[in-house]
Amino acid sequence: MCLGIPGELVGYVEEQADLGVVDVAGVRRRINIGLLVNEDLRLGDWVLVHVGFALSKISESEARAVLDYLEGLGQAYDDELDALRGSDIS
Amino acid sequence: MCLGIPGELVGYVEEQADLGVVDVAGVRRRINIGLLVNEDLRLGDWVLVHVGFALSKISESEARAVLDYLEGLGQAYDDELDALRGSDIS
Amino acid sequence: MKFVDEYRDAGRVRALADEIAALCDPGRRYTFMEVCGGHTHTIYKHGLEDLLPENVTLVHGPGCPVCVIPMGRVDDAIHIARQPDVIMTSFGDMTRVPGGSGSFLDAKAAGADIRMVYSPLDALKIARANPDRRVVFMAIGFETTAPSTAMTVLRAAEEGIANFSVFCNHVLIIPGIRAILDSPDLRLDGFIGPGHVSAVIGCRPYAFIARDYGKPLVVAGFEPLDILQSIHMLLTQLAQGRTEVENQYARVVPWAGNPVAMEAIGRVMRLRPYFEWRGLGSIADSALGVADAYAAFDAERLFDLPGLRVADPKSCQCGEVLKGVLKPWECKVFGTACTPETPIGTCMVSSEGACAAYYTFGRFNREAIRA
Amino acid sequence: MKFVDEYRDAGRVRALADEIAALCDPGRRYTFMEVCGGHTHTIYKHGLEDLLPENVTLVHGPGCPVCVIPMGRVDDAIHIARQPDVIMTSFGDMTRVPGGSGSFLDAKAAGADIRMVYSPLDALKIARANPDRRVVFMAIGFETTAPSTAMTVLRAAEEGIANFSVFCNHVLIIPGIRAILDSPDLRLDGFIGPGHVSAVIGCRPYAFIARDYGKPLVVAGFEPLDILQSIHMLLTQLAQGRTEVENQYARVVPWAGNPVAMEAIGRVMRLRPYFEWRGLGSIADSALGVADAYAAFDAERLFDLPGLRVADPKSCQCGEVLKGVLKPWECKVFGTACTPETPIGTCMVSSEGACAAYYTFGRFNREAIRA
Amino acid sequence: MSREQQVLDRIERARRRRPVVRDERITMAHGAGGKATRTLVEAVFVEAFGNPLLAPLGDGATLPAGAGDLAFTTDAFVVSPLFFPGGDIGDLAVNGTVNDLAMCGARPRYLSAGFILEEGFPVADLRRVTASMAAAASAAGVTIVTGDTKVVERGKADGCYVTTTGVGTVEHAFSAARPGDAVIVSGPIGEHGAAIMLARGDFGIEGDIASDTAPLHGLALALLEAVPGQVRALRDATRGGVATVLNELAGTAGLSITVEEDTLPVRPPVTGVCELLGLDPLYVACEGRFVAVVAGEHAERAVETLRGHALGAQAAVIGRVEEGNPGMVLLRTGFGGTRVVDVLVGDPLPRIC
Amino acid sequence: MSREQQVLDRIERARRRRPVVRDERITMAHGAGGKATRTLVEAVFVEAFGNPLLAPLGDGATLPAGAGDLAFTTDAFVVSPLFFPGGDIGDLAVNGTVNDLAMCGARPRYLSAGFILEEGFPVADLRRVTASMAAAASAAGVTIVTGDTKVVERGKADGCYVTTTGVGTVEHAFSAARPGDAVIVSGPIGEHGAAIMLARGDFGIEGDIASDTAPLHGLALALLEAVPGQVRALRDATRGGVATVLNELAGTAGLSITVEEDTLPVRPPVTGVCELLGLDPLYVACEGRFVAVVAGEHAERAVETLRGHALGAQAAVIGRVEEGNPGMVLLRTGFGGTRVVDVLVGDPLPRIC
Ligand code: SF4
Ligand code: SF4
Ligand SMILES: [Mg+2]
Ligand SMILES: [Mg+2]
Ligand SMILES: [Mg+2]
Ligand SMILES: [Mg+2]
Ligand SMILES: [Mg+2]
Ligand SMILES: [Mg+2]
Ligand SMILES: [Mg+2]
Ligand SMILES: [Mg+2]
Ligand SMILES: [Mg+2]
Ligand SMILES: [Mg+2]
Repeated sequence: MCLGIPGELVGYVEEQADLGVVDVAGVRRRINIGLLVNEDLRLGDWVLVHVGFALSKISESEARAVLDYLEGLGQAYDDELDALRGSDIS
Repeated sequence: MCLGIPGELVGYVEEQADLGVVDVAGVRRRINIGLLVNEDLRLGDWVLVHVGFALSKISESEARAVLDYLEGLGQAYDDELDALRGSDIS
Repeated sequence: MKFVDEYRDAGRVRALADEIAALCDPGRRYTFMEVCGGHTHTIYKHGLEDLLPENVTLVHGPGCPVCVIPMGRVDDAIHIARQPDVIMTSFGDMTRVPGGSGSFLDAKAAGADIRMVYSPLDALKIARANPDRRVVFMAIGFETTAPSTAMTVLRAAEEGIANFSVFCNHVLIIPGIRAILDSPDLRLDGFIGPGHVSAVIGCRPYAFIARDYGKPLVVAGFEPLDILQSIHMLLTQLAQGRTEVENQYARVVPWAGNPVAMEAIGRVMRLRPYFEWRGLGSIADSALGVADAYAAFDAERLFDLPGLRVADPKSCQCGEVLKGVLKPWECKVFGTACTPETPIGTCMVSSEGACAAYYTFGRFNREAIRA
Repeated sequence: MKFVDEYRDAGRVRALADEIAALCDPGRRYTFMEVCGGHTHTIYKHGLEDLLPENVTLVHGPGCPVCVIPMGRVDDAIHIARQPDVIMTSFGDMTRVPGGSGSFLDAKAAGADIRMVYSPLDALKIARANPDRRVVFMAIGFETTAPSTAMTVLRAAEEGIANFSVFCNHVLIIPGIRAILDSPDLRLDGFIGPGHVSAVIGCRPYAFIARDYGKPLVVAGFEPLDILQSIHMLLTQLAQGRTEVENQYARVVPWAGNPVAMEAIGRVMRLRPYFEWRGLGSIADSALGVADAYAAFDAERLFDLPGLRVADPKSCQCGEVLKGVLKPWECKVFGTACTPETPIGTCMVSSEGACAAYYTFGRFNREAIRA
Repeated sequence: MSREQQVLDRIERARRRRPVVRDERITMAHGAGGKATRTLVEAVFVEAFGNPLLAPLGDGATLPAGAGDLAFTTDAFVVSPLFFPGGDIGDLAVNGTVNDLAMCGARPRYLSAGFILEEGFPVADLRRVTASMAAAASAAGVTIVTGDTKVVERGKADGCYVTTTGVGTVEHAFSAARPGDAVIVSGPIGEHGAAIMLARGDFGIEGDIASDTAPLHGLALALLEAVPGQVRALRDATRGGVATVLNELAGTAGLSITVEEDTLPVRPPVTGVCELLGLDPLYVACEGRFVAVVAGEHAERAVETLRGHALGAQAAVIGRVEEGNPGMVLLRTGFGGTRVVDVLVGDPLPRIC
Repeated sequence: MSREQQVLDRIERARRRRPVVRDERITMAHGAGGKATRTLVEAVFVEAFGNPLLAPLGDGATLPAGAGDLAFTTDAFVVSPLFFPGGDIGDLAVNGTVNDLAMCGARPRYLSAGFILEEGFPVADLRRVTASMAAAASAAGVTIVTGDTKVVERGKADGCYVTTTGVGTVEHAFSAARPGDAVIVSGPIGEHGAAIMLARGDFGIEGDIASDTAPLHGLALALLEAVPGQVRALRDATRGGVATVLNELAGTAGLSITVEEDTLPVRPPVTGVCELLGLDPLYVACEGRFVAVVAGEHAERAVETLRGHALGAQAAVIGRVEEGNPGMVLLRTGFGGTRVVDVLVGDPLPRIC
């Protein structure tokens, strides 16, 4: 449930302290960042956007950890990558 | 000023004493007859209708008098009538 | 149609035209004013001028209720109509009458809720159906129409319809005629008197015209035969050296008018000390407002009106046309800058306006037709 | 897109699928429930079942906020929307949800002013722009969405926007999961835990599942790689004989959730003693209402609601589908009487509903494709 | 076959059945281009108009048009009320375009129909409209071969607007009008406009007036064949009435037209409505009458031909084309007065003066 | 000559001048069929579209169509806002109908335009719309030959609706689709729909997205000539998006279409809008893209041809026609998952779940 989508904080709204501007693949929207008051948000941070609110600050290191998970599993990953490089699926 | 049109009183409106139904060339409209309270209106009487009110009861005898006016003037009228009958303007 | 067709009968009309020709003194010019715009309309619509001898000229009088509305009143009405909770109602005649900044048609296009009604009672019906809106009826017209407005206000009061009011612009015909008679630049031989106004006020109020100004007046009906007969009656008076008030339209107009209607006007309305007539300026005692007893139905008291006097456009010569001093086509803007689509003056708007009637019905080469 | 595309990477997804296959005990069946409709949507949209071994079955849980709305609540919302001065607002998801007599779409066609918004803040903006209307926001969603509603009410209170209120239908995920766990007819091997709810409530509330019911749960993200990894983590726990709460989605979900969000919910909302979930019946302490302190913003108190309990259509088996007891296609009306155009049950409406996801994305001959 | 596969097969069978519109009202979904749109098109439009050219429901229809010139015309219909004595927006939309083709000297062949529907419009009313259109098309021998539907939000239309476009094959050419030509009207005027005014109920008038909406191609072709080469122009007198059409004809010809007032066919109740409201029947719309300009010496035969046809039973010569006053229309009263008949300014509105 | 006659002559000269629209807004008078209507038609429509076929302003236009089959299509345009990045309702209305003709394998030739204007609509906006239409028509080599205008009361439309109908001469026929055929899309998808959503401002999203509205007949004819006889079908992906068109094509063919997700051209900001609102670009409207089904062995040449054209620079094979699952569209993800791509249900609305 609950569509959430990562966006980059690219600006603030002058008049309203709890509003930030978030960029998603090049389009921008004002987003309420009031739920992340404790997060020390900075421009360039990524947040998870849900119904116009930033719900969570996205952790870059944890994000990388998921991608690294496979590597921890050993051989299967490399095999598959090799197979892919050899084929032409485009 | 003030478009007025003759209509025949052909009915009353049950709920409202001051409303009558007037027929103009086969179409009907409810008309306020409150301005003719003193006129002893009857079905079949003709009235002059203006903006939804009957303004005046039309006098049949006075109406005929206008048509008779010409006859009082003598010959010219008869001449013209004869001329008309002889021509074909349709 | 009964009481219509017989008064358009070709034979009778032509015979009467011959009688008129026979009655005219060829060495003399006759100038009659038809006071009432309804007559102007009939004259042009039926091409009656074609039937009159060259030395009989009809000039058009001030009796067109739309023509005499000053621009400031239109602006006031539009000001009312622009209030978001207002439904403005009026007769279709008002649609294109220009105010200082556009007409009802323009105001409607710009968002005002303006509706055309057939009767003031229909405006009251709209008020009943829209209790959360204020419904204003812009009342226009001479004494013919004033009783309907008065009766409608009485009905509203009776039913306690609080969201209905009248923006009253009723004018009186006698002060209008007097203004014409007092104007120095016009020579008239007699008047074709207004038929439907007289159905209300009767024929007596015209007595002063014959008595004080020495002009004959014949109250006339609105069909071709009525008008020709009235002209015949005027010519007859002149030929016989009489100057009287006569009633050609007795089938509709009782000599004493309609006392019930006069009483309704008397109850609901009050005489304004003065009122501006377009082109004629302020005329004393010439119009009706809503009486104090019915103040609750008086839009002028309910709304805060700008009430500005808007000067007529410089090029506008409506006043001269209304007084019969100028023929419509003698106005400098007639038919070029001023047309029924883009009227500068009110006379080009109402189908009773002399300019509109002449433009719409009379604008052709008579010589070519006669040839 | 960053944080999206890398989790759809073909090489990684296939490699992980191979790892899952390798990890499965071929002699055993694995049944996991993805609690969250967002996961259901991802699974069908990306065809993830095609990548799983035959003996791994995913069943779809109750975590679709639209699916669990009972018909009576929709009827209540439409009742509010029908008041002439009301503007009803909600998320696009609600448009087609059937009540006892039609949906928002139908009510809108019948004249109600219902508008779809992207955010509750947009509903507040509509209230600001329409001071003469009452603007109601129909709040739906689990703990993910409740903070947004709460923040919006706080903002409305701060600004003193008196014509705004919330028709609150927020539900809580833990009582929902507990109802599943307590249902006698379902055997599960573990849970894929809801990612975005957990961003608010954190991972601790799931502890009882591992502790009391002996089932592993992995809080998961919403991209293909996230879900496969979570399945891999569940299989690993089972292989290692562990039953723990793990967090695959740590990039978004802090172990402790978002305390600011929880506090906002705590301030503005109160726990309802019970609430009806569609197909699951009344569940104690399973939903949020507006707290007394914010009663002025509570549509349930401002409007006189019929509040009727509307029985689900007889043919509807949404409850069984929500509990994971039936596969969507096992419902008797699936795909014939009940389709996304003419949904009988809510699971066919939301794009997170199991029936809709299966009908829209999964309805094809897998054997033919594989062949 | 697996149980799941059996269900899938059952579903596919259900999907292939002709869809049924279950909604009672048009919703925004019917305009979104998805399933509801398709259902509406198949269950309402194809159901009503079904024919082989329409059937492919592609981006457009392919017409086997043959050789020769084509006539091409379009009209948007926005009448209120949608249903009125004598017809509805459906037959109006078909007849109106059929008539414009006929006025081009063409045989009407194909129609397209574009619908703009207001959210909330009753589907039953839409079915009435499409049934009328189908009946009118069949009566006129035209095929509705392509169409389009859009739904707009409540308050952004007035129930249903229909735009029809027609293609016909030109069978007759017209010659330039000259002085002495007769001006003929095919029947009593002003009936559609008067019927609509009454049906609207705004003015509280009641009477027995029905719209004259009718397809005129039969009448037009009969006339064109009866006096071949002698018809100078045909024009159906719709919005703006006969007066407007006469002005267009006079303007195009650079000549004047003089109408004899006494010869204008107007039925009494239309006169009654016009008198009450202060309107002139010359400006009131017809939807089943045309004005024809015919060489003077063939006028009699032309009128005879028209009168032999049910829709032309009261056809009459109403005037002549004349030299002088170029572009003007004049009216001569029975007693010899003359006046201009100008183009309408603004809407015909009821007036008091 | 009398003074009066001099005045009359001056008036007639004034009347013969091309009329000028002085009103700033459309009023009911512009729809009444009288002088204001005529002024609007001459000063705005004829001014913008002027051409010899339109000039007579008769009941319809007469088209020298020549021999051969005709394509005939209509669409009503009700877009809001009327003006948006990349275009306006005017070029949309022309391009949309030009494209539907092109999709029939026809060379677009003639257009009709029916306007439904809301009382109060700014005349300046109408001029912008007609200027766009004129420019689009000229770019597409079509002539607007006939039209119609109605005015409805304030609150009964949304500024301006335009219904265009097109006639084209069919130059290419299509063959039935078969398994192995390639499915090609002519460019990035969803741009019109995304641009409109942003332009509406309802969702507060800002971004650099312009409508892709464009006339596709050049591109279509180039393709049809490059691989003669090898094009099975053409369909512009408008309302309902590429997904809807694919379903129509699969349904007509009685075969399935499998799309490779990775090959779908979608520009990042369109993806961004879709992700924010929970929409699928496959369902978002284009107004300058088509889907072509081309014999498999000619797919490469087809794509090359399209890419050689400015409007087809990013054309791509996105899938294949296949046996089995008749009428269905399937999508294969990069990692081998498969799902159905069904027809859209209802409007694409932003969702939270
Ligand atoms: S032409 Fe126009 S401005 Fe001149 S008098 Fe007539 S109405 Fe007035
Ligand atoms: S098919 Fe319909 S009724 Fe059956 S479970 Fe699914 S949503 Fe409910
Ligand atoms: Mg198309
Ligand atoms: Mg036409
Ligand atoms: Mg027409
Ligand atoms: Mg279409
Ligand atoms: Mg409406
Ligand atoms: Mg026509
Ligand atoms: Mg089309
Ligand atoms: Mg199209
Ligand atoms: Mg037309
Ligand atoms: Mg509007």
